[in-house]
Amino acid sequence: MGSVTTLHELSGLTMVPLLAILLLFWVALNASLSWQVLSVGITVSLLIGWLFRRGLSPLTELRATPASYRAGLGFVWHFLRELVRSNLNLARVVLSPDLPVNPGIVKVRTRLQSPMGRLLLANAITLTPGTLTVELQDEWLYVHWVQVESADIDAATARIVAGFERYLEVMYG
Amino acid sequence: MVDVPVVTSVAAPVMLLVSLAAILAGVAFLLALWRFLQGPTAADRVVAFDVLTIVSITGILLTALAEGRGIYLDVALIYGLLSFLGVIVVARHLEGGL
Amino acid sequence: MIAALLDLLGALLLLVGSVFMLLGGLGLVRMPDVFNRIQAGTKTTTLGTLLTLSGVGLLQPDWALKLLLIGLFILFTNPLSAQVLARAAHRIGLRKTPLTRVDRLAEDTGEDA
Amino acid sequence: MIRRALVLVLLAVLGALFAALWLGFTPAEELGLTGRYYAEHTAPDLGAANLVTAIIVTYRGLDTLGEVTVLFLSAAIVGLVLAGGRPAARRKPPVPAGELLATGSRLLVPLILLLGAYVIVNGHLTPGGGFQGGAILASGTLLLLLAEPLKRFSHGLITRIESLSGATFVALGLLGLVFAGGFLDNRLLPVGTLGELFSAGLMPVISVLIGLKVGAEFSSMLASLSETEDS
Amino acid sequence: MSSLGMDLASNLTSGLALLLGLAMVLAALVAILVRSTPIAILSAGLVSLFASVLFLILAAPDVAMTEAAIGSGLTTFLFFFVLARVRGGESEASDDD
Amino acid sequence: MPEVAHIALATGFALVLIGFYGALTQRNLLRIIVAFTLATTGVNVVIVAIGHMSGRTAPILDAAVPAAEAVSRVIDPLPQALVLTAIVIGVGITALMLAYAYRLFETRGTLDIARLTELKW
Repeated sequence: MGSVTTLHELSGLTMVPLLAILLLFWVALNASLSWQVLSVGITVSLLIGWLFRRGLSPLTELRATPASYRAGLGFVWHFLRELVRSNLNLARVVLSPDLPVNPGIVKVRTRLQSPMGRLLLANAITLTPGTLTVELQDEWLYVHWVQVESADIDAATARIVAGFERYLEVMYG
Repeated sequence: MVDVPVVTSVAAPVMLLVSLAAILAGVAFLLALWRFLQGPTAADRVVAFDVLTIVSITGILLTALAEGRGIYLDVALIYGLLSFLGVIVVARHLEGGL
Repeated sequence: MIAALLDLLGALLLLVGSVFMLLGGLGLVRMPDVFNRIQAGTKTTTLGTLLTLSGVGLLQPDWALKLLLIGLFILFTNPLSAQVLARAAHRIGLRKTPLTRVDRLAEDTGEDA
Repeated sequence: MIRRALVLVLLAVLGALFAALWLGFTPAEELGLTGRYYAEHTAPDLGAANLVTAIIVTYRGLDTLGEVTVLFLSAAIVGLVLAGGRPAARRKPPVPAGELLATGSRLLVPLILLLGAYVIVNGHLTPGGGFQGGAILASGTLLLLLAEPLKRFSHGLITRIESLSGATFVALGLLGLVFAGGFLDNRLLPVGTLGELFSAGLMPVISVLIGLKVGAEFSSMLASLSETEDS
Repeated sequence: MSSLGMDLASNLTSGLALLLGLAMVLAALVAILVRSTPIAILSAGLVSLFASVLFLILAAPDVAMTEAAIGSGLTTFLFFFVLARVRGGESEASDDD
Repeated sequence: MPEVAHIALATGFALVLIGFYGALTQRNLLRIIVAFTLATTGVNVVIVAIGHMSGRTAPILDAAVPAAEAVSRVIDPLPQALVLTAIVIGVGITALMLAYAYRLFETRGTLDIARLTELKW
């Protein structure tokens, strides 16, 4: 499948998080823990995990340290708060008669390397106040901003990315 | 009507609130539909398409609630996981990726 | 008593979710260009659906697991489709509102090409 | 323009017919003969909770076999029609997908397949079954195609899955003819208790076979359409 | 369950069906009348997505599931694939204003 | 409020009419196929709507509908099974039509039926 297969990928250990997630989803879907459900679930998870050796799950590159789990919880909490804030913000914009928008596409930098971490970052940015990820290339994120506060790279990075990157860096390194 | 209709487990004042929510969601649906009919560009219609599919999930949930059948949620599950495919197909077509 | 209160809370959550969706629809109609419309559409429908899901979960606690899964799916798919659409819209050079102050992406791809 | 006028006249006639049907329509209040039979006998005899799946898989299993064959034929014809062509005028190579879509597809395709498996396996209990699940599996293939348009699919795997499940389907049907009540009788395996995953006899097995076959057929349709590029 | 709640529940499904029917007819009209082909295909996809919710309201979850799984991506994709390959032969802009 | 079945039936008939109109008046082959799928959807909606009974629920037995009450509580499953297979076959047919349209375009360079004149009578 992958053209470049590292030794680590071959060792089969990378599959474990994916299998765990698949099994978890299976149990949640069936809402049952009987041996029948579990046996079919294990079979299906193994089959899918074998077919998609490059498959990802939020656990795949997660560091297994207590600090990382704490950061994960912090990320979820921060994200939910930002989501509500972004909606209230948007409600204010939409409901005000003169539509106070001041849009633009700014460029920000991310230090994250892991694909999963970058995906989570981009998704989180899309759902937070006034920002929408347009393109992700190497270390650059292009973000559409409804109310541009600063077109400067470092200032915008501090404003948009830093809040989430703090957690994601601990989680995915 | 011959038979006992399906019984929901929800009390009347709650159902009133639910109906109000349904009306609001319906207005949201109509607004998005207006954007879909209006255009002006293809991308605008795709945005409206996205919003319409997600508001439809609320419609499915309300139907499940009104009929009191949990099995209807499976359809919402499929909607949640697959409805973005349509948007991605059109977006990839627009940027010439097909 | 507790159950009735939970039901009421659930219905209220449902109502708040619908209000957010309504705001999203309004934003979809009022916003000046595609990117702003994507912003309005994605954020509000995501939160609105999440609230609706939790409201239904309070009304019917048996369904909670499946509702949770629907919420997770939406959290992953919705921003993804918004991003892909925004990228496509930018690539084909859709007209942006004259209010736009800066477009670093156009500057950068212009240099590359 | 005479053609358009003809079309309008035709549509007006059709519309009048539909209007008459609509005005005269009253929903039925009681189940018909066959419907009553299915409602009464499905759960005790076959042990299936979903009557629609029971009809598709057991009562009308032979129809389903025929239908899957039709689908196979149309997939094969699509492949044939598209394979024989001379190379089309060179287009620009497709724009590659962004990094986020690639990562997102790596995350979502396993989940889509898992959902498909759930829908297939639980066909006799909740809404779903082979056809729905097969379409969901094919949607996973579709997402892969969208994320990596230049990737080559292994037609061998798809064809093998397709033919293997088809052959097993027919074999199970014949076994039912020998050991149970008739072709595709699902009581080859114990009926079990209503509502458990392993119940309804052969029904989940046949659902899995239909699901794999339909998924493979749709996938091969998609793949042969997408590979017309440089054939 | 009181009769008021029952009434509201049945009104709710009827209202939903009415809304969906209206939306389906409008989207179908767009599919037929609009000049640009991609929009027509998109509208047809919208019709089939709404049809799936309508099937659910008609108490046919199996059909709704099939329609949702097939209408959401597969059909749209088939159309767009062919459209992308024949685009050179037609002089149609991808947006319509 | 009108019955759900009546609304759905009207919608289905309208879709069939719109689909026919499009299939008969369009000139682009792709657009004709689009109109065709619309009509197919309409027919499916009509069949399911005819099978609907007010006050009854989906033909799936679970805690809400025990097996003993099935006869008085569920809808006729047969139309649903028919429509289900019709939808799946419909996709196969659409794919087939599209493949032929594509080949036609390859050999003739156009999808405009006014310019495909061999079969004209």
